[in-house]
Amino acid sequence: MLLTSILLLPLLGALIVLALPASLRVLHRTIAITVTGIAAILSLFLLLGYQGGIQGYQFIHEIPWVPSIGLNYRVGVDGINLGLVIMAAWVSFAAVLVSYEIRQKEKLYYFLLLLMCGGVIGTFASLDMIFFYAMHELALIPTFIMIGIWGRGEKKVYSAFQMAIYLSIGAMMVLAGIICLYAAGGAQTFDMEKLAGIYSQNPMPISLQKWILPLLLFGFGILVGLVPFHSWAPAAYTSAPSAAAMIHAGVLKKFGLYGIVRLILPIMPQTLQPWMEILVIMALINAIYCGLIAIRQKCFAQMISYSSLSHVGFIFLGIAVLNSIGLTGAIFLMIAHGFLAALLFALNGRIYQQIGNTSMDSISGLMQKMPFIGMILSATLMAGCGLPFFGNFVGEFMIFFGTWQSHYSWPTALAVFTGLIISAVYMLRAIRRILHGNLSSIASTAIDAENTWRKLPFILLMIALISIGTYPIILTNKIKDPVNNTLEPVISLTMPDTTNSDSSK
Amino acid sequence: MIATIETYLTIGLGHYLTVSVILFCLGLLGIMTRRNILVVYMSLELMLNAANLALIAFSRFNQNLDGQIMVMMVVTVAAAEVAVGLALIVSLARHKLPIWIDNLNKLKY
Amino acid sequence: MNFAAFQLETGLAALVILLLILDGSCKQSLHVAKGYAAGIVGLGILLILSFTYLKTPVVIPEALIQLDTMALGFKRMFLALGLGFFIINQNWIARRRDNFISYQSIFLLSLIGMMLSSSVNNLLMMFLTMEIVAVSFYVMVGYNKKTEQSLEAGVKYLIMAGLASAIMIMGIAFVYGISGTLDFNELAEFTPDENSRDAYWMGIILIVAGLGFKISAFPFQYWAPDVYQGTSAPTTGMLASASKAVGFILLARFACAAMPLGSPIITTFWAILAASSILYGNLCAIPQRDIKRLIAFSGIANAGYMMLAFSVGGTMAMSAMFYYLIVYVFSILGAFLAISLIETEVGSTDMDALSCLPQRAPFAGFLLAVSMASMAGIPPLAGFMGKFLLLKALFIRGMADTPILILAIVALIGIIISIYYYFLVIRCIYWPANQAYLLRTSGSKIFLTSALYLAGVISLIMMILPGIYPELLLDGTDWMASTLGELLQH
Amino acid sequence: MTIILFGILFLPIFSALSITFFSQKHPSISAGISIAISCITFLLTCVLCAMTQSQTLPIEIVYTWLSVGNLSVDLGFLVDRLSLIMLFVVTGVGSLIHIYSKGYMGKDPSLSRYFASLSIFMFSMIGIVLANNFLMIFIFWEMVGLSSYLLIGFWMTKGSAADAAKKAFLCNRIGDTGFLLGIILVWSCLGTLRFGEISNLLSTNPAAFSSLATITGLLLLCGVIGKSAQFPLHVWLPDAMEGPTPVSALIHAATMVAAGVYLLARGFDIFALSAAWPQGLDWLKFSTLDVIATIGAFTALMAALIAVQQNDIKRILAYSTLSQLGYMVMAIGLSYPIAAMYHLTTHAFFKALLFLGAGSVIVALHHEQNIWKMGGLQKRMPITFWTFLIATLALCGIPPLSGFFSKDYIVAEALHKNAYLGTIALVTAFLTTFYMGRLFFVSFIGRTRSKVSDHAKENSTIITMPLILLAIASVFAGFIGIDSYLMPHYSSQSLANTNMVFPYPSIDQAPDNWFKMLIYPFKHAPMAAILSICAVIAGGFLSFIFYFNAKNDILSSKFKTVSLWLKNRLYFDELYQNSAVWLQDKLALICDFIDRWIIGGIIIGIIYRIVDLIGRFCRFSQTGNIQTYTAIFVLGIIVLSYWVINW
Repeated sequence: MLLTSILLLPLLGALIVLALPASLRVLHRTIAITVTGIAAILSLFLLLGYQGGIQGYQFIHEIPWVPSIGLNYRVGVDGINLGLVIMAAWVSFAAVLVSYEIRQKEKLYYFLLLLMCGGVIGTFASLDMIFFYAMHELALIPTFIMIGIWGRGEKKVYSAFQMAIYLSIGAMMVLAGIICLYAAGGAQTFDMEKLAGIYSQNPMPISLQKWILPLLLFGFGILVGLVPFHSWAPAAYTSAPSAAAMIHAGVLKKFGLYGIVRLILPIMPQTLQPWMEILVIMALINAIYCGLIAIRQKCFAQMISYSSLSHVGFIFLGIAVLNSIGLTGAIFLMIAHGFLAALLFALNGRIYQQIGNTSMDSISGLMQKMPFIGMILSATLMAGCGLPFFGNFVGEFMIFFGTWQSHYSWPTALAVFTGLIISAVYMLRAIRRILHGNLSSIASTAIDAENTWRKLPFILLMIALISIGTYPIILTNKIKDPVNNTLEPVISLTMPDTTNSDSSK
Repeated sequence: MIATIETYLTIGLGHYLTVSVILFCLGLLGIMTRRNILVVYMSLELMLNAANLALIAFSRFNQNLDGQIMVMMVVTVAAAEVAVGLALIVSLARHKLPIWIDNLNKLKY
Repeated sequence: MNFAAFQLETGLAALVILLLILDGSCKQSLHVAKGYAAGIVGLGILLILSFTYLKTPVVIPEALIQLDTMALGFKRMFLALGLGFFIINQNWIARRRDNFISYQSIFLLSLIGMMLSSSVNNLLMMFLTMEIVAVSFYVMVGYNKKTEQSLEAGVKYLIMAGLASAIMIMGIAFVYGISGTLDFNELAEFTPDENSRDAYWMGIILIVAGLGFKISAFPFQYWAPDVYQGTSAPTTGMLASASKAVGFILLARFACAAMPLGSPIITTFWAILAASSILYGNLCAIPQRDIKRLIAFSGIANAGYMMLAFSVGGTMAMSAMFYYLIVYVFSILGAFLAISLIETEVGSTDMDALSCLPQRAPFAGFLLAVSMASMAGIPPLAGFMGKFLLLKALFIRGMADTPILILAIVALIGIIISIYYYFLVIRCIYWPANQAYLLRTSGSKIFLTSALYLAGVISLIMMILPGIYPELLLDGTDWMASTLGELLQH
Repeated sequence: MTIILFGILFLPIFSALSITFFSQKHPSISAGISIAISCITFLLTCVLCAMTQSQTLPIEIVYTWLSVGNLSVDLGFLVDRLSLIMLFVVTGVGSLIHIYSKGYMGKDPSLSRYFASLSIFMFSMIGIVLANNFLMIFIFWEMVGLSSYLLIGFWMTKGSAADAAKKAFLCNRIGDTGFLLGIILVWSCLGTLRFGEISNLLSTNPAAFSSLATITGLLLLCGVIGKSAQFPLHVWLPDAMEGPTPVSALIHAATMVAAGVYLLARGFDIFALSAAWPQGLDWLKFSTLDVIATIGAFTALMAALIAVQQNDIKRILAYSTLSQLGYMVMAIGLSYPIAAMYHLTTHAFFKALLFLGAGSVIVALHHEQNIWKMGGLQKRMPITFWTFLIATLALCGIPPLSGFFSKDYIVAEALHKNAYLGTIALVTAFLTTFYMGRLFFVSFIGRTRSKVSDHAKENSTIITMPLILLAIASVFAGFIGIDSYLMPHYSSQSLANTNMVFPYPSIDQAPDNWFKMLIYPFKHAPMAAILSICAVIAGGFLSFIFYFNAKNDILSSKFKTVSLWLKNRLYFDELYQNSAVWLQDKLALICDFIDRWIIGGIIIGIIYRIVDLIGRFCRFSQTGNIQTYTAIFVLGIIVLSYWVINW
């Protein structure tokens, strides 16, 4: 029930906003803040109530939906999605809080935004593949409309359509894959848990796996922005209003990664290995290539979009190495990166709102005008280049260790190189250009966050980022058991030696 | 001899069908080639009647009346169709629009 | 005789007579209001009766028309749809200050034909109901006889529909001739011997072509864009929804009876029709700028999706197809509520004109956007569930029969393309590219009568509710498809 | 004990947080908080030292910070002699510099930010010192990098400062890449990251790394090279002088840059492993220690050379720091960590003193840093003058000042083990005296060279007091027995096989009074002691000739090319700019091009256009002519029936 109420609150709020007349502007915002705030606070009870060491999902709430085809509303969390749900709830709250920049068509805006919030929370809470998919789409479409109506820049139409088409391709591949999973085993259920159980009992035929695995993998890959299917991301994030970019880049993009962990790893272990080796390379390309591109960007929004893609590369890497350290790191990094990307896009939005563009050539010395924003921005960028005590570091180093453990020596070296140097190059460059140096004329009218309400979203996200960075065990202890369960079939199949040596240690 | 002539002269199902199909194809060709809408419309009626012929022949062949009933229906419907169709063509003429069918191409692509 | 099967139709006929009587009895202004009220109330009562009074199917073997589950379900659908379009029609007529009764009574007559068509159990009745619908549509398409476009559309429809029915009759003649029966049940048991096989198949293909015209399947679809564009919006809406539904209902019954669905040849046959319709419709829709024409092409593509069900065969696929069909027609209802408003108020159905909707008629704009999203298959709208169910059926078949997966890929590509143009419509509503047009068309708010809201709400409910709670509709379609199950068993 | 350790580690971060959240607008309160807390940590350190006198070291207190699979990271405190002495230096020098900062930075509007950053630094540095495992060191390693970045770029509106900060951070990051990889290797080979377990494992099984020993050592060394600014990553340290002078004193002279040396001493068990290379690379015979020694010696010499021709007072000191760090690294390379730590400690005192003295001069001269614009400060700033003199002498290694002892151990060891390194050490000692003499004679002695130096005045007590305290420490640090204090830390462990020559064969033979200590170097290795004193005298004499009352630099006019090269720091910056930075820039350019035009433009464009084109093409089949439609209709039927009938 707790999960259901967390994910229904924003949707309910959306309906209320829709029902109210458009003239009650303040009310729309108040409702949005209230519902997402309550959802965010409720999500903390998940953390408190979660009991470690128990197999399977907790907080399960199940409603028969279409029993005839094995489709049920079923939500629940285990260690893997617990953090993601909480992250989604808090980022949603922050996204609503930064939305004061919207001054027109507020009703429609908050309606769409709340749909998005409900969608992202629901995506990660769902244990049913169709709900999982549908919630993602529910959050996706508002992004498109929001870019169109409240977006920025001249290319917004193009970006919005590019994003819509790209993501539809990905989503359709995922949908096809999901239906294949449903149909292939004769299980006739969309329940992830049951499905994993069924396929572990009698594995899916290899001839089918050969098709379904790449279909799902690349479908999810497109949704996440796996190079070369990433062009939508920078364009869309640059054009999107802050809240949409925050939720999309921060939370929604993790859908694909989460999907790989949930649907591919436990269900198709037999054909996994060669694809994961390819994925390691693709992940590295993502990290390095996008990192290098980020160095060249003139626009801050573009830079953080590419940096976000680069970080996603690390997450892919953590998944692809197929061991518990790497995967735990990947999931941890998903959460950390969610907060980080949300922060970056919120800050980008604030700067855009104050100055009117985010070109790093024309803005400088902003620290003098916006000490608070500047402080948060530099902390966030530092977090982005993997500074300890921010969540990203923890995730990244676990991924490095995991990569090494799977005997990928060069990938480890390259990943470390990228994580430590390339990311530092572009992040520091941004600080240098935007915050340091002389105050440029264009930035002279900028004002800092005026009051606590304006500061709140940044503070909340920053606290989240730091607290998981300083006290990671609160999440990792919950993540690692389900991760081991997820990897169990893979490891027992592909690396019998490793399991033995692990247990001996 | 007579028997052979009789077999030649006995008009069987095949003959009816042949006529029917020829009429049908003529109708089709008429629709496809004639420019005057009225003629096209007449070709359409020809096709219906060709079908009627086939139905009657089959009805006889099958020894039941379903086909004949069907023909009655078709005739009725065709009458209704003609009534409406001609009204439409008349109003086309009233608008001083050409009744050449290839001039009706404002709606395209 | 199966009297139960046409009780509703009789009621509807009575309503038509009532309207005609009203037409002659009162003054102009009065009869419009009375007739309008009577129409809505009458349709409403019939709709309620269809749920309360006619709950159980009545099947009498060898009767020409049956009140089986499928018929009952679709009659309800047609009544609700008819109610919606009755209101939209009325709105359109009122703004044109035209004669009210003649158009509406013809519309209601076509509705009788549609409802009868859902009961059809016989080739004869199939032809007859199809012609009732077609002839009424001849009138309605060319009704707006003052504009050249409408007349051109009327003539095109007249000739193409005439051709289609002629071809279908020829087909019926062949099928009848070889099988010796017109009855679907008997047809289902019949298999042609080696000599007559070709002629029998020829007949079936001719019938399919005739029905393919109705559903605008490739390559029988060429009339659709022109006619949709030329005629008035409410008529276009009915052509796109009700007329297409008639085609599919008849096709479902006929195909289940006469074609061994699921056999390789039939699967391939339908797969080719479906795939080409999907690709053609979607690709051609991309460059369209007229919303009615766009919907025509999207309708071709949607017909393609529904034909996937024939390719798959089986009651599950049929049920999915019914689901899709029902959701689709109500999406069209919602879309055409908005489009007819645009047409009458702005005088153009160019997509740029849609940009006035959020200011002048926000509800209609929202409705159009939702219906586009639903047709694009965006969850949680019902359109998603429809596409999902069809794909599910397709993939389940495909797991055993790999070539079917190619069809699935085509369908997915089609869906992706379609998202582009559906979103283009949403874009034209909410974030217009052309600011000047927006200013030109900005004006007072368009007044929506409460009846229009009713129509809109019917459409909204049918687009959202089955999406959020699919069981609601899926139970119904399963129940409806169970009728076909008996036919399919042979 | 635990509470004290927690207090030492977390009080500074508490100070940083409270400044950030509560006293950002009240600079003096912030300064007060920060100074108070640094003094408290120093007191706590003293308490800790006292407590550990009676206990057996090392003491390890461990909390799990993270544990996944077989990777387990602790938040752990390791208290042994090594960490205690380092802790003492960090908190002691740190507190003094905190106090000094109040005087030096007093009027800056962002004082709160300064003190907050300084507190973050204290936190991170203490973290490095107390860490009981490699990953925790790495974490705090990164954090000192951050605080260094914040403090170098403190005057961020100044472009050069911001650039220097960026450069420092990036150079450190390059080193850290290797460091982290090294840590990963350690973990994968040994399965643990704790220092204690590592040395136990290695003492029982020195071949635990099998063929990866040297590579691991070298990778770990990368971190040291970055942090301690050894060649080839030394370029950031001179630029780091853009930061406030107390920062230079604390971070870039006394403590942070010495962290590299501390790490070498800490992980000595790994570095001391004999050469082992994987197959294919086994023609490389050298061991990690060889590389360490070479890099240290080279850096010492190179930096000393460059220092000869610098004119900025802080830059000279920065190169001097580099050179001295080179000594320490070389000492480790000669498997002599005690000498390195000894030198680290004494160096911390006198180099901090030098910087603070320089800072005092800079304040008095209104931020004039060119030594050729100073001069004649002897009378105007007596306290600064005398303390600076003491520090200079200590640095040069004049007995009985502290620098002499620590440096002499290194020189002696170098001469003993490797003649080349010994020579380099001696030459560097000579150069050190020379450039320090130059600095001293030009900036303090003689007549004033500019107007600002005419008006120079001695600074207030808050600035001079730390100078005096540090001067005392610089004088006496050689007598308090730092080396013998450290010895038990190493003698018990696995160093027996590294043929390390201790100054004392065993702890009992250590000199027990200050006089014995004073003459011990002459007893122990008289040759080395005499040679190094000779070098010092020669250097001092030469600089006296060249620079006493000199009007301009004679060297630069006589040896133009050499001088130009030295002035331009041997063109390392340019080299890096034109190689690494250029390469990175071009790579980025290529990727950006591919992304923008090939993926974003051509591929997507083509796909989009093709679909669009097909759409437009199909659309033309809708000719609008009914008869075409009928024809297609019929054609469709014909094709379908033909196909079905011929199935």
